[in-house]
Amino acid sequence: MYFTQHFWELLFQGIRLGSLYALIAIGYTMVYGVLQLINFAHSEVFMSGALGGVFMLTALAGTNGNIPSGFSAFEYTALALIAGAVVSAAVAFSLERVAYRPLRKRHAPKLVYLITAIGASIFLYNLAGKLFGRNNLQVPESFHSGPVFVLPGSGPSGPRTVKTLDVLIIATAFVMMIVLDLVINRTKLGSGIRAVAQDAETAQLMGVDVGKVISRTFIIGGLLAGVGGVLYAMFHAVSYTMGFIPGIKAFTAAVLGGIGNVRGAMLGGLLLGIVESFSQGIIPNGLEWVDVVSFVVLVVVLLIRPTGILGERTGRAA
Amino acid sequence: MSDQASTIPAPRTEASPSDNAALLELSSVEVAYGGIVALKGIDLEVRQGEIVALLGANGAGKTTTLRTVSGLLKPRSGEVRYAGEALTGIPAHKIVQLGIGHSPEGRRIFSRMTVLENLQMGAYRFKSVSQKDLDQVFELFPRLQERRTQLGGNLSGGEQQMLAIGRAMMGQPALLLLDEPSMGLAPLIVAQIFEIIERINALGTTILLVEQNAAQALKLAHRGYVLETGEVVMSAPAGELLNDPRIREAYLGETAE
Amino acid sequence: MSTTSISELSAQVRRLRKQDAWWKNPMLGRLAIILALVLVLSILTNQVQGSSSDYTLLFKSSWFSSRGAQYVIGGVLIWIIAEAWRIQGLRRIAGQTISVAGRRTALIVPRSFTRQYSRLAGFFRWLIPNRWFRRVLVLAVVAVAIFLPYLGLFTLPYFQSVLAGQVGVYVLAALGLNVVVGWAGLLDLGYIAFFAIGAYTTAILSGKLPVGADGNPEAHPPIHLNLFFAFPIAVVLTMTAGLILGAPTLRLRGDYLAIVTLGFHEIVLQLAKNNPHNLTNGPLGATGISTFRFNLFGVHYDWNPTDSKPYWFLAIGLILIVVFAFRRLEHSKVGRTWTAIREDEVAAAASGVPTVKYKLMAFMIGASTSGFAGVLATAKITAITPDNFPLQLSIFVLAYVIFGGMGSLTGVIVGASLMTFLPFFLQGPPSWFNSGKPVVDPKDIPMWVGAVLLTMMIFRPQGLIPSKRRAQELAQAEHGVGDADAMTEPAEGVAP
Amino acid sequence: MRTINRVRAGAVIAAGVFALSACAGSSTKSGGGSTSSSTGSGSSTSAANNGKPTLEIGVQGPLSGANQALGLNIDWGVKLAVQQENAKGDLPFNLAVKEADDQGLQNNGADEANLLIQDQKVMGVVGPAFSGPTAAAGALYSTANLVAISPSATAPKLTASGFKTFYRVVANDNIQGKAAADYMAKALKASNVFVVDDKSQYGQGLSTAIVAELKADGVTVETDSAQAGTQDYSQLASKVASSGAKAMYYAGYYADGGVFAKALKSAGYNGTMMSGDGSKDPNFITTAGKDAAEGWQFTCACLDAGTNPKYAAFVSAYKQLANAEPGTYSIEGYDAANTIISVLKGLNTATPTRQAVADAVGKVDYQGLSKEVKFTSTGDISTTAVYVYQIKSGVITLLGDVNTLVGGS
Repeated sequence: MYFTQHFWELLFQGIRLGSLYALIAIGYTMVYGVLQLINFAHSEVFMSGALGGVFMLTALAGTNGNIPSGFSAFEYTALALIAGAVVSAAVAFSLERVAYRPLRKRHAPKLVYLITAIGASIFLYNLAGKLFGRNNLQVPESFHSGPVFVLPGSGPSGPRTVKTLDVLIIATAFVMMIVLDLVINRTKLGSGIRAVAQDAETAQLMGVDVGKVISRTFIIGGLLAGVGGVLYAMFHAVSYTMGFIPGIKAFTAAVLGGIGNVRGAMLGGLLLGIVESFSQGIIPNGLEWVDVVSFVVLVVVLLIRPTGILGERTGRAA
Repeated sequence: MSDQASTIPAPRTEASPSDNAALLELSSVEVAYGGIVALKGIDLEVRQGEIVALLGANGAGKTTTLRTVSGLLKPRSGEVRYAGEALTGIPAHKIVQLGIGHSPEGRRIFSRMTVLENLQMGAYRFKSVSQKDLDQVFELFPRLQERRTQLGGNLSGGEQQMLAIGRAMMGQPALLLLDEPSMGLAPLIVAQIFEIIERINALGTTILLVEQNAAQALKLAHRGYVLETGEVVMSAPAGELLNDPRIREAYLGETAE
Repeated sequence: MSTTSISELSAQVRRLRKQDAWWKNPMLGRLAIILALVLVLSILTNQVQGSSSDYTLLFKSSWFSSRGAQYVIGGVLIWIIAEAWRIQGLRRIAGQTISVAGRRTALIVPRSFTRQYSRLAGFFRWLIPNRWFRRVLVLAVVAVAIFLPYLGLFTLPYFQSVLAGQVGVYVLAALGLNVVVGWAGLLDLGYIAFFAIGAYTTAILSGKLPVGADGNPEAHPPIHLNLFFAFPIAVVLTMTAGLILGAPTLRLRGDYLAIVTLGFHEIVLQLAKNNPHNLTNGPLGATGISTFRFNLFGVHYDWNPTDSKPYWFLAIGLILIVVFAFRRLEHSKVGRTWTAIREDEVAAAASGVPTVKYKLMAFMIGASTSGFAGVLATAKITAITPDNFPLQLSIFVLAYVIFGGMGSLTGVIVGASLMTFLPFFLQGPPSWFNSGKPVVDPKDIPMWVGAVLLTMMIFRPQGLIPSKRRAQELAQAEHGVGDADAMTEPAEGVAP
Repeated sequence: MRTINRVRAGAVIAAGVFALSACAGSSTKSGGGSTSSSTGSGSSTSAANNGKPTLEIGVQGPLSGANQALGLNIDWGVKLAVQQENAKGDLPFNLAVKEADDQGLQNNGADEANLLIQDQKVMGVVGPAFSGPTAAAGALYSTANLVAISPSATAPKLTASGFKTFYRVVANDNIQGKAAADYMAKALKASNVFVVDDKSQYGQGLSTAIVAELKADGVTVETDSAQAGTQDYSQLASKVASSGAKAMYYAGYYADGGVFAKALKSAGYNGTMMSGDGSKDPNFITTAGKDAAEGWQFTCACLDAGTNPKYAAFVSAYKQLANAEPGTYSIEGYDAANTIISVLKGLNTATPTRQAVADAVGKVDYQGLSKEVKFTSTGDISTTAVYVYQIKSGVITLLGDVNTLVGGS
């Protein structure tokens, strides 16, 4: 059977896609935690990070197709990731300042936040299209993505290898997630975020500057989405409309894991990636049904656990 | 401010603390929600070392008063003065840094944090959590030490109330605002909590106490204010209020022994 | 547990109240805001389009050019004027001018006029709340709406087409979504799925779907009906779909419901694309769908897609019926129950309201209205593909509802009309406006739509014409009493 | 507090008004200091002020929205044709472009057609770009006698729908599909072929035609679909690789085709990779990267070989105008516009009627850049030659005519 033959490959692809989803989903879930807002513009935060990373790569490596090697490969990649993270964080920060803070001061209802987010999203991606053209941008390669190791169960066209890029995606995503988990659970900022997520007013009575915590939450979400965006750019493609679909998927992942819960978002992202991958292996012409399957899984999970897998009533992390 | 502010010994002399200097003063404070005026010009004073009880029926404006002091609400007119200085324009999270601790109505425990984490949140205004304070809270509430790793949401009502007070104490408050600490608790636990409040006061913390349980509160307090629909209708030393026939009728009818 | 001396405490308060650093001066802050705004506007209004081969092109042409200098100088001037105004100098001068002018006019305008004016104002004060006047007003508005295609702008075929194919259709759809979101307080992000179901019903009933194995629809006409029959059938189907979606999921709380409905839209779209049993003909869809026909009592009329007016008459008829029905509904027990559910679901449930039943009802009414709109739209387009129902459309219809003023029928109608009409107007205004040239480059229109939505929500979150109740809820929320919507409260309704 | 907000809001509004007026001012000055502002202007390429009347050529296509890039390719092509014609100035009128943005959506097809129809200066339309809007707009153009030459709507049934004034300068899916299938079966001698489509109207239409012809040629066919915007093509790519198909055909547009090419490269597929006119775009290489794009072949009913000096002139002029390389359907848009221009030239009057233009387009024989433009009675392009291109060291180069490639092998 196709599925059993390709199990490891499917699992690996699922984890790779899932860790990208997870990186984006964390931004949704953290903002949801502190503002109870579905930040639809987060997909544009992700997109801007990808753009930032690509511009950095273009500035460093140029578009002539020469692939750097050795230390400069490492250096360029790292700088691109950092550039993406910084750009995304800046966009997320300004988004909060310009769009959401006035609403928060007026205690606007959540639906107004939602429409504001949608407006911001439409505005931002079209602005990006106006600024940088409406075609896919060229992503210069910053390193040679050679085979690293071979997956068990090789297909008829040769062994399935895991490449450097795949390792980079999964490793970066996991490192970022672990660091984030430590930040959330071990630092003062983390406890501030958790406190605001649970009860903003009481957090204020403890001396937490809610405005500052919300700003920083957006920044953290932006940092992760930016790194995700650059990795996604290397793996997939970059254009001004690139945010929409991953955004929807990551949002789904966040809900799957229990929105508001950071570990839930990580779990939900990985799970969604694996579900998407496995459904391609199990269903004939499965790629056509990927979205249907993942949403059906979501509905089933929500019917069993109405607040997602790590819904707020059980999880400890914010 | 420094973490361990210089302290002076508690002025617990035979003389009543009501003779001390005023720590908190509200002068003709008016607060409105939208069109609804909740406080219609309140004058109130809490002197250093005192326990002051704020009494009144539901909706009289007791909680609003506390929320105005801690900066959650902004007065429409009037002034809140703390240690003689106006608090106008200082946001709630900075007011905490001045040593005003607030244990809010309904306890508002962080239910998805452990007891210990809740207490650590109480010390959020300091760079690090002082072990001394932690020990002191655990000494006041030994039950919390037993439950230190449990989630706040899993505690009983009484334990949650203890946690709420303990959490406020972690911020080393000079003035502690307590909102309905006895609400919904069994009489035995209420007695226990009031005893602890007295101990906290004895340690030198000034307390502004909002209570529906007027009898208990007045036994504990030095002075009391009675609020009715956003106005102070009576203010007197606690003993006088306890013996006032109008008070006995209106607030102690059920609870007076 | 320690007492700090009073003097030390007052020193602390003074320290906290102290002025911030010079660069935190609000005056400079305002300059920064204006400069940022001006720089952004310089890009937004620049007609140059960026290039994917030179990323800096637009920045160079909007900032590092005479254009950028103009904007920055203008911004600084505005800032100076605004600050001067703030410092009262100008305000006083202006005040004097106004008062002088006022005195002069008082001399010129005869007393009798002012007296008459005040009488007039009094008349209006009496008139506006008058019941009969309001009825006449409503009738007038309805009459204008019906004869819109013969008035001004709308005599142009383009605007007629937009009116019938966009405004009419989406007003209808938004009215239905208003029941779900505005009244029952359920966040539905997949509303256009029902629209699609209505549309596919139309295509199937007109005999263009499903196609045979050879792709030829004419060879396999399973059903061929007058499209007016599509309305009742679409209503039944969309209500069923609403029930299927709603029954298991309406117990979920707000945002979870949002993603599930979004998923439902995606699933409907995928099913249409993947074409199970050749029912939908996949991405190719169907063309040449017949349209409405009227043949009764010897009167015969065919709707012809090349003339938009008859479609508008049909649309306005449907809108009137729906508005009339919804008005009755709003003030009925059902409407009150929805309000109760929206404001506090737990309390409503506790007082014995079968909340799920009422929520389902709202969902099904909304769905069937969407289905109606789908039939109408498809009959005018006469063709159908899954691309007609992108996910974004669901989000847009929600935006129309909020933009207009959630919960208010007038607001929703106005909001949906404006938001659907605006991009088309900007793209091809009539000749008397901007000499018929596009007001903004068509490529930039979505950007401006997003900007309008964003600014509108920041400065007027209650929407254009909010319902009275919503406005109250919002005003209260602004001052910290209660929550403006129960939508995001946990379904279990426990305070945190 | 409130007054501060009001002042701030006032400042904001004032800034806005100022900015907009500044913008209007700069546009009337036909400048703004930028290199391309005169051509980038919204609706019409501004005509020289020489007292001649102005006629317009309409463009209907997705100028905004998800498929914007394709619409812009056409739009710039048309603008270039008009600009070049105005520069020559040998017509008794000036030409301008009127844009109608249907976002590629059927919903907007009729509205946008009406926008062009109601403007009596519009003498011909290049578009609608997509088959969906065409189906909704065709009847309107027919009724208005306004000629509509689509550079890119390939659904075969469009020309069988009785639209009197609808023409197209691309081969329909059946022609391209048949040629592509024959090429793979006979020239490449592929005994089994894997066909992937993108679930768009274009992709599905093309893949249906290819699959039908491949089966007729006795080739084993495997199919799968990956809708535009698929997040991870790896599994599909490895399916293609493990199928052992000698050739793979991707029926879809370049934006996703490029990503798929990346995945195929990564999966190590070594058969012949092919795609159609929707992907034959320099952006395919940009997206996929030079490595992954290398060796891909494209079928296209267009001849735009780099050997033609006119083509090189076109590319450089296009780049100057659009700040981008010509892409998919740029040349078709250019040709369609020039077809209309040539007809107007033939009529040689400042007041042509739409009827006359429509009649003349039916009989036109114009040598375009990509092909000879001559229509069948139903409006399809009469030249049915399909060419094969291949990416060689990062450049799309012509391999030859399918007929000769098939016959020659």
